[in-house]
This record gives sequence, structure tokens and C-alpha cells, in this order.
Amino acid sequence: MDTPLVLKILYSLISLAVITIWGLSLGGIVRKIYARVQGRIGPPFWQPFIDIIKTYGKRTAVTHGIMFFLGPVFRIAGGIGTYLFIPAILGSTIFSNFSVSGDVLLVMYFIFFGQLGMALGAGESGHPYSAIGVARGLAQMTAFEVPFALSIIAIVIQYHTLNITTIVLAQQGSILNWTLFTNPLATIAALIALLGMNMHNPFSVVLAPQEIPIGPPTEFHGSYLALMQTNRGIFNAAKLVLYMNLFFGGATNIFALIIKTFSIYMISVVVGVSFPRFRTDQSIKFFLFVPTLIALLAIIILVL
Amino acid sequence: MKKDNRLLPNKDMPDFERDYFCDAHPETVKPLKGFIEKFLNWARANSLWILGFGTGCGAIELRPLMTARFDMFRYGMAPRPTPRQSCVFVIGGYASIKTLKRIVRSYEQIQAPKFVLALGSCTINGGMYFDSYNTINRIDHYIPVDAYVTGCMPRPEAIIAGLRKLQELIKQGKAEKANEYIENFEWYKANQKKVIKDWNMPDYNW
Amino acid sequence: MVNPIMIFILFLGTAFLFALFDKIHRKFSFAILQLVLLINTFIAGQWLYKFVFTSQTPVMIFTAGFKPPFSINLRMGLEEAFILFAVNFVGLLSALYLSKSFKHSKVYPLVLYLMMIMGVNGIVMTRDLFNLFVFLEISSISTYALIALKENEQRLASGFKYMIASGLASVFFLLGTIFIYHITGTLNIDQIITHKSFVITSLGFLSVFTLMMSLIIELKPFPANGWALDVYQTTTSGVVSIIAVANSAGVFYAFYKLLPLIPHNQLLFIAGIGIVSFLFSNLIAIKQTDSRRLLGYSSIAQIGLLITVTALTRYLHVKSSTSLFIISSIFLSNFIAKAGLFWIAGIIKKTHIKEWAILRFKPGLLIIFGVFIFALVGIPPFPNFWAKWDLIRFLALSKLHIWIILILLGSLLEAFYLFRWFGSIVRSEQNEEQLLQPAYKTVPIIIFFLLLIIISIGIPIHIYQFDILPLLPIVGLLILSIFDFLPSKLKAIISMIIIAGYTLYIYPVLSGVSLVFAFIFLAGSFIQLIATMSRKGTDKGFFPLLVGMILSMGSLLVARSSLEFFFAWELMTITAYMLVLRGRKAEKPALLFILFSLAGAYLLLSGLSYAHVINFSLVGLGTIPISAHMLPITAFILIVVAFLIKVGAVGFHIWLPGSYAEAEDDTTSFMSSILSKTGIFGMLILLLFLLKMNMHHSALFTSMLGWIGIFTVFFGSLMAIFQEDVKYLLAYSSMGQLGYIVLCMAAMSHLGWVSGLYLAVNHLFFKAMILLAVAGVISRVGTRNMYEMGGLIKKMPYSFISVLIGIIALSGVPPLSGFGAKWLIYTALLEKGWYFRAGLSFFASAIAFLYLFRLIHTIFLGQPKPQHQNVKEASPFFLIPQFLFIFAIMAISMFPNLIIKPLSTFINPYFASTIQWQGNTLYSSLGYWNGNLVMYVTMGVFMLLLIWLIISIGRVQKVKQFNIVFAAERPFKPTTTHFAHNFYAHYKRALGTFVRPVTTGFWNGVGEWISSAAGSIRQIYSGNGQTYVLYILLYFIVLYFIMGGK
Amino acid sequence: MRYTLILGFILFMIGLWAMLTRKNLFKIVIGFSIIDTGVHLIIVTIGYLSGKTAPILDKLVTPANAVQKVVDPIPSALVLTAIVIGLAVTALMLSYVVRLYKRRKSLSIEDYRELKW
Repeated sequence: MDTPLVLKILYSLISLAVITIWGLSLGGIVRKIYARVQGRIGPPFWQPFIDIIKTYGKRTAVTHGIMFFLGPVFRIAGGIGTYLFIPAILGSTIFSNFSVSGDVLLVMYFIFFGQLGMALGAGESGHPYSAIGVARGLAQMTAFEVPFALSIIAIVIQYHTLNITTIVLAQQGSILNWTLFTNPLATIAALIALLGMNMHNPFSVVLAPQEIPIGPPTEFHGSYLALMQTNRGIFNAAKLVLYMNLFFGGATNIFALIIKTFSIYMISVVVGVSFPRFRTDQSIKFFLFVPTLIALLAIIILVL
Repeated sequence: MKKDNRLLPNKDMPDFERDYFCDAHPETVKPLKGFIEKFLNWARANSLWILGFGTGCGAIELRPLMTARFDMFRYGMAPRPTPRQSCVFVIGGYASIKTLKRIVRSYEQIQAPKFVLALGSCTINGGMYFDSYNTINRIDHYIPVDAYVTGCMPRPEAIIAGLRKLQELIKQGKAEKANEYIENFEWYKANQKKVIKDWNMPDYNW
Repeated sequence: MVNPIMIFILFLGTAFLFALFDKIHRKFSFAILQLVLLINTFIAGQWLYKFVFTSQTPVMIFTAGFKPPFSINLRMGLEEAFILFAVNFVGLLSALYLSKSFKHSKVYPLVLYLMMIMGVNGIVMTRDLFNLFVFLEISSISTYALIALKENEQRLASGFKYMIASGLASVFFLLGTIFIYHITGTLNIDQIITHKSFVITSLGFLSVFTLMMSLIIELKPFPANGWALDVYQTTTSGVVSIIAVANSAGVFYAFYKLLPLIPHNQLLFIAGIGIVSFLFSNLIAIKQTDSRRLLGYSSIAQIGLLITVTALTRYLHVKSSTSLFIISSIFLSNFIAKAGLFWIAGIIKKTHIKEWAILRFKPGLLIIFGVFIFALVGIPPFPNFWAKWDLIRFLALSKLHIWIILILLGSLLEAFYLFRWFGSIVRSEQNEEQLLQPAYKTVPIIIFFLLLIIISIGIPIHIYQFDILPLLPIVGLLILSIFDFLPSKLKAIISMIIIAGYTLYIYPVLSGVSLVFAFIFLAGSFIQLIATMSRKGTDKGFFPLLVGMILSMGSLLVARSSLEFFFAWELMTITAYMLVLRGRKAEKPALLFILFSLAGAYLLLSGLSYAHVINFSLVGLGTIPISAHMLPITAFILIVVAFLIKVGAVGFHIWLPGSYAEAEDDTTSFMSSILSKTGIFGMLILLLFLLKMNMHHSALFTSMLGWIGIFTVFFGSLMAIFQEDVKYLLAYSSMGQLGYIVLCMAAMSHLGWVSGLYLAVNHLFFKAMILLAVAGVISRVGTRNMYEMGGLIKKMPYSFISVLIGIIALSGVPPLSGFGAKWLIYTALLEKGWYFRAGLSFFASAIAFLYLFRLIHTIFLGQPKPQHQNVKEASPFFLIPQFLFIFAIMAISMFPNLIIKPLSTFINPYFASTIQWQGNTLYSSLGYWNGNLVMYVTMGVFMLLLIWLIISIGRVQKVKQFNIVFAAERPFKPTTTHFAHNFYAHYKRALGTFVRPVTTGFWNGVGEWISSAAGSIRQIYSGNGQTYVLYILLYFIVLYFIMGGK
Repeated sequence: MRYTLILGFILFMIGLWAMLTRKNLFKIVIGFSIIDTGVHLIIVTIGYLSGKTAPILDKLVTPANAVQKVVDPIPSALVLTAIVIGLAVTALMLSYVVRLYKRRKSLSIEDYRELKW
């Protein structure tokens, strides 16, 4: 708040750069881990960077219209915005981002910003698979938002605040102060929701490369795709940072952040490699049943 | 880059369908100069996204590349489901007249720079189908090919070798066949139209 | 002053000379007939004037120079003068109406006609029981004979049934008369009434019972009335209008005169007879398709209502002036409307109600027809409305709950078939036919129409001392009606001027929350009126109704009493109904709309009647001290349900989608974005009462209300995603959004109300925007099915932009204003501790994404259709208001304080504020939000990235719709490539159980049940005259025992 | 007096019975007429005071003693009116029956049931 605006922007850029690099590396690392699990050597962990450079290096591009053109911009603006509204590291001026703009509700809703823009862009491409992918993705989103929202409500009941920094502060001191331990049910529900959010198996029907060539982004290429790939790193990391703040005691330094986000991500990865895929209606029913009940239970326990 | 106002005639399409397709003439895009292009070529070489076109028996040889035994991922190669996002077009064997149309369409839909790897003898000279009434003998009369992998059928190792070769070509800046295609657009089109009778698509599939 | 006896002298003196007159010329005798009636009307009118405007006391006229009981005496009082005037007047007009029949008939019908009217005159005036019998018979006999005017078989048959039934009744009357004479020794009614203690003896009771019952039989009670229906169905219009109104009026007055004979404790039975008749006649009429018989049922029902009301007011000892007002209002409504409708029936000359559709091509007659129907139903400002208001108040005060229910239920049934009829006429697709409208037939109708209008305007001004303020909507409607010949654009401008003027006029009265609603109702309408300029031609009727509706909403704001509030509420309802009905396929939805709205209005009416406060309005609220039991629980529940119906809360929502969707496209945006908020406004007043009253259980109520709100949100949103029709989708979306507002208001906290009002304002912006954009699209593509559109972004980019902004604002995605609403709502709910409701509303708001994406995708994105190749951007008249709203949304998105600060100040008087500002940051007890900063960050990031994309992407080729990768194929055709139909099939598979039409099924069941009940009950009218006689007999016997005869 | 009263009621009942059970239009009218007669009888009976004479002033009945000597004159007056009215109604009914018969050649009330519900 007292930081001058220019400095603030500079800090945010640094923070953004760090998170971009980390987010993309995380993707690379996970691919490496996948490969090793499958007995392969796998691509180097910097492969995502090469891919992005290459995609930017495409010489030609087509556009289906304005929204198609703006779609990826919306997408990555959504990702970056989401990150910028989360205080990444407790007590750090550089990594506090623009979290003065709003509380956890803002973050929850800003997640939609990119998705909406992306959906619109994909829609304008006129490709039926894009629309099918979006329909699936949105449908699934409505479902996993329920346990996610409920567990956030549980947190709000627990800490009497929507302010992320305050929530993190309340978890300091001992590892046992983490929401993970003080409110395990909410954490579990939220982690299941995270699977859907990250579109890992068993909730990957949205992208389904075989039937609807990777779904919504099927028409995107070149710089559009590069933006979206970049976003995948940032957005992914942003979500992990949010989870870290809400459930895993936040981070007081960059290493804690890296370790914690990595660990949280591994949960999704482990589940992802071990399960086949749900149909959309199955995953909707699943989200509205198991994790929702868990989150409801968390709230009920807290209210009582 | 100057904007070109040449339009495609699209005369093999019914009138009412012309509005559905873009009729702009494709343009060559010259590579950048110097270090930047080299850097980009390095990146392109190390991130080959493959659009596998299973026209013939070669398709089955592509799958093993993803397995632990051959593991193409270690070279930054990965399969990609849509032409829009791919760079390497792998023609998996002989091409019939019917599939040729799809090959042309998919090839044109890949964004430049794009590379073509043709597998097997059939793509080179028709192979054992050389005298068939509906098989294309030389694929490079219809789309430009960067590298061939011979054999009937080439084994996965050979395909990897072919891809590695392609990587080298890219790094050397010698894989500029996409521009070649456009430079010789009329010739390629004439060849294509000679064999494809029910054309019903625009002259260039954007 | 003319002695009333002159009336008889005139009748009798001329009647016997008619044979002579007729020798001169038929025209002469007819002129004499007219003259007699005119003079009589004048005499009665003169008396009426005296009674009303001077302090004239009732006069007794003694015949033969003796005082009763030795001679017959007549009475002339206010009531008599009133009825005589009405009867002679309708006689005069009916004679005019019948002039052609009279011209071609023999002379006797003229004489009979005169005798009939004279009989009624006598019935009204005489105070002698036997004389009453004589006059009854005179009028009956002449009626029997007149029925056969223009004789045909059916008329003869029905006349015969009528005769045996009525003959039997008169025999009973005679018996009763003689027994009473035997007991009391007098025939003078007044003397009998003074000695009425004899009624307690069993013979006394029997005689009074016989007397009254025979009168009641003459009033055609259910079920002993089959003969009357036949007469109504068959007799010529001119005659039947006399039978239905004048004869009934006379007999009713006889009943009224003799009612004091009934012991006080038996009055409820009499009322019961009436209500049974009212209820069942209206019920059976639902199944009726013959127009005359339908009107007959309605007549019988109205008479039943009159009986009930007369008995009840007597039972309750209601002040005589008030009871007189109530009775005469109901009487007059029926009198005028029924006569008018029967006359119209004579012009239409069609039996089946559907065939009346030819009225559609006669706008003048159609309007009159509509007004008569509204008068019957009791729409303001027609007399029935005021009568209903007073009546229900008295019933509520006396805790006669069941009577309220029955009366309102009957009224609702009546409204159902009358409005169904009206709707089917307006929306019929029948072709034009030749329709003769001879002057002699139309003049009476027009005179009655004007009379009705004058009375209707007179009542509020004279009886209720209304000043001009609550009547302004009607004034506005009339002004626009005068200018209705002008082109639409001009009328839209006039409407805007009127609304602006009205706003300025009422502005000083507005303050606090009413300012907010004034903004929504008036400013919102003002801007949307621009869109109506896109209408072509003169488009008659639209603007008067629209202005009427808008001003009635304004009236709600400035209403000072419950009555004014209810008056405005009903006006708004009826104008909205008419607007909905203008939609091409709106017949059924409009009917549902008016049924639910009227049901809501009746609930509101009874709720207001149960309230111990006459100032149920925002202005009134400030003027009275609030005490703890001003709104009893019953009142509270009734009122809240009424408003929930208006809002379209789940369970009462089935009227909503259809009427929003089938209304004309620009009307829909008025209804959805503005009209629906009236329910919220009402609820706000109610909650303010609740707040100040500190009612017992109030927490429970608001909690329930909250659940209703959130379920409305949930089901509204869920149903919206499965709609193929864009307007249905938006209608359900409106339902959901209003659910949010209800939820917020129910939270009963500062933040809750701020968020409710914020959302109300915001909903106005984005819903109007989306709906106007969609209206523009529909106007161009000519379909409402979304899957028949697609790819319109290229053709209609501006419409796309406003839909885009609209859906972002609606979905609550930052940085637009919608997020403000979401932030406020969740903070309010979490503060309140409504966690599950918050969770569910989060779910619902995610579901909203589904339908919003579908909306924008299937219309604007995807594959354009070949048939839309030449579609142009929507008319600028649609676009201008949209962009004004976009501007508004952008303004409050950039500077949320612009709206939240004033809202917070408005709510401050009611709740302690829990939010505060620091610069642009808004702090609640739980979190914070800086809309301004969010906007800057988002825009900054977005712009930077956009620039980067433009730089990095280099040359971009713009391609067309089929340039997509289609698995190496090319798309076959756009229709099959556009993924739009059954968009969320998978969602339906997962959550389809929640959208099974349970509610619709329930209400359909109710409808089905009522309809089949009507179908079964009406089987009692076997058509056999003997059966009818049997019914009369049984009716006597059964009632005798029910009423405790020994 | 009582007997005439009972007789009146019996006539009333007979008439009612006829109206309710006879299908023939004429018989129904006759039934109505019988009812009427019964009622007239009742009216006269009610006005009758036993042992008194007709309410006509003559040598025996002077205005001075009329009150003691005559029966109640009013019912008698009423019954005259009632008879006239009853006659008119009956006549009208009969003319209806005649006209109905002319049109449909049927006298059964069951044949005139098209109008119902």
C-alpha cells in the first residue's frame, strides 16, 4: 500500500517472472517424472520453454475473428491476474503482488476470467470440437467449484476472514496450525476439486486428445498457443499458490513456496497417473457427491 | 511483409460454398536473419510436434516411438492431435488418390515452418503398388518432402533416425520446403488436380 | 319532484294504448315506448340526484289515501332510485338495441316489454308483500312471453323450462306470503320486519324460509338454475340483457328488501347459498364454450356474489353507507358489463367463444369488450375492484377467513375463463369476416362503456378522495391512447417526455431506497423506450399500455396507503398482461401470467386486509408509528407469497418463462429487467415492517425466505441451461437473478440489502442490455431458437459486444460490476452465517456460466448459417440503449463507490453499516475489495499481453468459417458443423433429475383436476326441465334442514 | 277448516307429483295448475274464521259490527288476484306447449333436452 506504484509494478513483474519460470519448470519436471515412472528417459525439464519458443517462432498464423484473437489474451490475462491477486509469499513486499485489490472471493472469481475468454475464443473458431470441449469443461467446472467453494467457506468459518494474508498468518507457528491439520476434511475436498481444476485424470475428458483433438484450443496455434502454454505454467502455479496459502500454511520464502507447490502438485500427478478417465456426467456426479459431502461435513463440524 | 491481394480462383467449388472458405493466396514468409533464426531453428528442431498421418502401414510403426523402448520424447518430439499445432507431417506409407486429398488439406493447414517426413518406399516411387490404379507413386509431386525414410516398412529405429536427420536439416536452416510449396504453388496444384477428381475444396486450405 | 307513482301511470297508461298508437305507425308507437322509458329514467334520475347530492330523505308514497296495512305503499329511497334509474336506463337502451326486432314484430312485444320493465319498477318500489308477488308475476309473465320474441324451437323449450321452474318458485312465494300474513296479520313489509320475532316459531321460520327461498330461486342459485342458463343461451341479445340485468336487479332488490326477515344467525347460510352459486358457476363456466351460456354462468355467479355480500355485510353490521357502496359497486359492474357483453353477443352472432375472434378486426369493439371483462374481474379502476377491496377488508377484520378464500377463489376462476376468452380472441388466427355493426346496436354499448368509465373514474376521486397522483398511470394511458394514431417513433418520444415529466413530478417525494427503485423503474424504462422506436408503423395500443405500466410502477413508489399501493399493483399487472398478450404466441403464457398475477394480487389483497395498518407503502411507512403486531403472521405470509409470485420464486415460477419469452421482444426486456423488481420493492417494504415490528419468529421467516431465494436461483439457473429458445433461457436466468435478490434481502443485514439493491440495479443494466441485443438479433434472423443462429458476431458486432459485456457482468467475473454483486452477496451471506446458502449460490453462479456461454456461443460464435449471409446489424434504436447501459456498467465497474456508497447510505437508517471505505477499497468485516484497482490491473495486464500478441504473431491471415481442421476433412455444411442443439446433454444426464418439470406437473394437475371437476359437476344440468323442477324442490328441502327448520 | 287446509296440501302434492313424474308437457302444465289450485285453497282457508260470514256489507253485517262478523277479507281478495295470475301463467304455458308441439310433434319433455351443461 505504501509502495510507490512504479515499484509495485516492478515487483509484480519480478514475482511474475519467477512464478512463470517455476510454473513451466514444474510442468517439465512432472513430464520427466511421468517418463521415469514409465521407464523412459523423457524430455528435459526445460522442454516447455523450448516448446514455447518454437510456438512463438511460427511464421504464419490465421485468425477466425476478433474473439478468436483475443481469446488467448483473455486466458493468460486471467492466469496472470489470478496470480497477481494472491499474496504469494507472506511478508515479502516483492511477492505480495496486487493482493490489496481483493480477498479470496476475488481470486475465486478471477479464475473464471480466463476460462470465459478462452471459451469465447474457442467458440469463434467455429470448430465443433472446441464447443464440445468448452461444454464439457464448463460443466465439469460447475461441479468441482462446489466442493472448492464449500471448503473455502469452511476456511472462512474457521478463520473468520476472507483475507488470504490473514488466513496464512493464522497458520503460522507450527506445522500443526496448517489447515491441512486443523481442518483436514476441507483440505481433502479442496484437493479433490484441484484434480478437476487441473484437468488431470480422471477428469481429463475436457481435453481428450483422441476424440476431440485437445478440446477448446484445437484451432489455436503459433503465438496464441504460446500464450496459452505460458498461461498453463502461470495459472497452474497460481492455483497451487492459492492452495498453499489456504491449506498448507503459506510460504515465508521462495524455497518454501517451491517445495510446497511441488508437493501439492504431486498429489494431482500421482492420482492422475493412476486413474482412467471419467465421462463428464460421471465426474459431475462424483464431484457433487463425495467431495461435496466431505466439505459439507467440514462446515457442519465447524458450525457445531 | 507486403500484403498480397492475389485471390485464388477456387473454380472447382460450387458457387454457394465459396463464401465458406478463405480465398486468399498463400504467401511465402522468408526466414529471419542471423542469430535469431538460428536460435528459433534450434528450438524448432528440439520441439518437433508430429502430426501422424496413418495412410498406410507406416502408421503402426509410429506408435512404438512413444514407448519406453524408443522414447522419442527425449528428443523433444511429441505427437500432436491437430495440424494447427504440429510442425512435422509424417506420411505413414503409400497414399491413395482418396487419401491424397486429405494429405494436401492437412499439409496446408499446418502453419509454417512445417516439415514433411515420408515413410517407406511407397511414398518415394509407389513401392509394391507402383502400378495400382489408385495409388500415388511419388508423394513429392504433390507436397514437398523434407526427408524420406526408406524401407518397406521402416522400423521405428529408422523413423527416429529420419527424425534426427530432419532435426539436423532444421538446425542448418535447410528445411524451408514450406516456402517452396508456395513458390511452386501452381505446379503442385496442377499435379494435385490432375489426380483428384472430386475436388470440392478451396485451392488452398488455410 | 315527480311522484314516483307517475312511473306506473305512464307505463300502464301507455301500454294499453299501444294498439291504438300502432295503428298510426310503428315508428310512432316505438317512439312512445322510448319516450316512456326516457321519462321514467329521467324521473328515477332526478330522485337519484336528490338522494346523492342533496340531503333528501327516503319518501313513502301511500296509495289510495290510506296508511298501511290498509293500502299498498311505495318507497322511494336512495337504493330504489339507484336501481330504478339503472333498470329504466338499460330498458331504454335495450329498446333501442331491439328496435329492429320491434319493427318487424307485432305490437304485443312492445307492450310486453313495457310491462316487464314496469314489473321490475314495481318490484323495486313496493312495500307490500302481495303486491311484490303481483309485480314479480307481471314481469315474469311478460318475460316468458318475450323469450319467444323471434320464436324458435330452442327458445320455446327454454322458455317452457323457465316457466315451470319460475312458476313453482312463485307458488312458493305465494305460500310464504300467505303464511306470513296469517301470522302477522299484515302484508306491509316494514311492519312485518318490525315484528320479525315470529320467525323463531317453526311456522314462522317455514314461512319466511319459503318466501326467501322462492326469491333466491328466482335469483338462480346453483344448482337449481339449469333453466335460467338455457334462457341465457337462447334468448335474443336485447331481451336477454334485460333478463340478466334488469330482472335480476329487481328480484335482487326484492331479496335485499326482505333480507331483514332472516334471523341474524341464519344470514351465513344465505351467504353460503350465494357463495356456492358463485364458486360453482364460475367453476363450471371453465368448461363452457357457448358464449351466451358462459355469460349466463358469469351472471349467475355475480348474482351469487351479490347475495353473499349482501348477507355478509348484514351479518357483520357493516355501516350501511359502506355496505351499500360495496353492493352497488358489484351490482353496477355486473349490470353494465353483462348487459354490454350480451349486446356485443348480439352483434357477433356467433355461439362458440372461439368464433368471437372476429372481434379482433374491430378494435373499438374489442376494447369495449376487454373493458367489460376487466370490469367483471375487478381490475382497477372499475367498481368491482373497490368493492373487493372494501369487502375483503371487512371480512378480514371479522376473521371470516373461509369466506375470503372462497370469494377470491371464485373470482380467480372467473378471471380464468374470462381472460382465457379475451386472450383467445386477441390471439386468434381466424380470418376477418364481415361484421355488421348497426348504429342502433352499437350506441347502447358505447353509452354503457362511457358510463362505466365515468363511474370508474368517479369512484376513486369521490369515494376514496384520491388526488391526481395515484391516477396518473391512467392519465398517462389515456393521453397516449389519444395520440395512438401517431407513428411509433413519435409516440416513443411522447412516452419518454411523459415519463421524464412524471419522474420530475414525483421526485420530491422520493428518498432513500425509493430513489433506487425510481431509478430502476423510471430511468430504466426511459432508456429502454429508445428501443421501442424500432417499431414500425403506428403499432396501436403498445405505447399506452407501456406508459400505463411504467407509471403504475412509479405509482407503487409514491403510494401513501395500502389502497394506493394495491391500486397501482393491479394496474401494473393488467397493463403488463395486455403487453404480454401482444406477443404472437402469447395466448397461453399471458393467461398463466394473469392467473398467477391475479392470484398474487388476491393474496396481497387479503394480506393487506389482515394487516392492522392501512399504510402498507414506503411513503406510508414513515408516517406511522410501528407497533409489534401491525402485520400478523397470516398477513405477513400472504403478502410475502404475493411478492414471491411476482418475482417468480421457485414453485410459482411457471408463469414466468412463457410470458417473458412469448411477449414481444422489447417488452420482454421491460418485464425482465424492470417489472420483476416490483416484487422486490414490495418485499422490501414488507421486510421494513418486519424489521421495525420486531416480530416473533421473524428470524425463521427470513431464513425460509432465504432458502426460497437460493432455490429459486438454483433451479432458475439450472433450467436456463437446457433451453433451446433464447428468450426462455433469459427468462429462467431472470428468475435466478431475482432469486439472488430475494436471498440478499432476506439476509436482513446492511450488507445483504446493499447487495440486493446493487444486484437489482446491476440486473437492470445487464439484463436489459442482453435482452435488447437479443431482441435486435431476433428481429434480424427471425427465429428464437439458438441453434438456428450462429456466427453472428461478424454480422452484428455491436450486439455481440453488449451481450459480451452483459454476460461478463451477469456471471460476476471481475473486473466488471457483476463481481461487485457476487462479492457483496457472499460477504453478506458469510457474515450472516448462511454457509450452505452461500455454497449453493456459488454452485448456481457457476451454473450460470453454462447458460451464458451457450447464449453467446450459439448465437454469436460458431458457424454462421447460410441463410444469415445478408443479415445486418440490429437497428440503432436497439443499440443506443444497450450502449448507454454498457456505459453505466463500465462506470460502476471502474468506480463501484459510485453506487455502493449511496446504497449504503440509503440502508443506513435501517441497519448499522458493516462496511467502510479506505480510498477505493471497500472493507467488510470479512474481507476487502478494490474494484478500481482490479480494473486497472486487469486492463493493464490485458493490454500489455494484447500488444505482445500483436507483435509476436506477425502476419495473420483472416480465414472463413470452414477453414477449420476437421480431421483432414472439410465440414459438410454449417448447420451440421455448429454445435448448438442440446448443448449440455451430458449435464442433463448428470443433473437432469433436478429439472424434471415437477412444478409444472403440479400446476397442470391442479388445472386438470379443476377442469375435470367442472366437467363432472356440470353434468347435473341434464337439460330436462323436470329434473330442474326436482332440483328446486330438493334445494328447498335440503336447505330447509340445513338451516335448522323443524 | 283444517280439512280444507289438508286438502289444499294434498292438491299441492298431487300437482307437484304430476310435475315431477309426468313426461307429457300438458300433464306438467295440469300439474302446475293443480298446485296453483291447492295454494289458492290454502290461502282462502287461512283467511277463514269459523262461524263467520263473507266480508260483504249488507243488512246483517254493518260497518259497526263487521269486525266481529266477517272473515278476513284480505285473503279472499288476494286469492282473486292469484287466480288471475295463475290463469295467465297456465295459458301462457299451454300456448308454449302448443307451439312446441307444432314444431317437433312431440309432447314428451324428454325430447327437449338439447340445451344442457
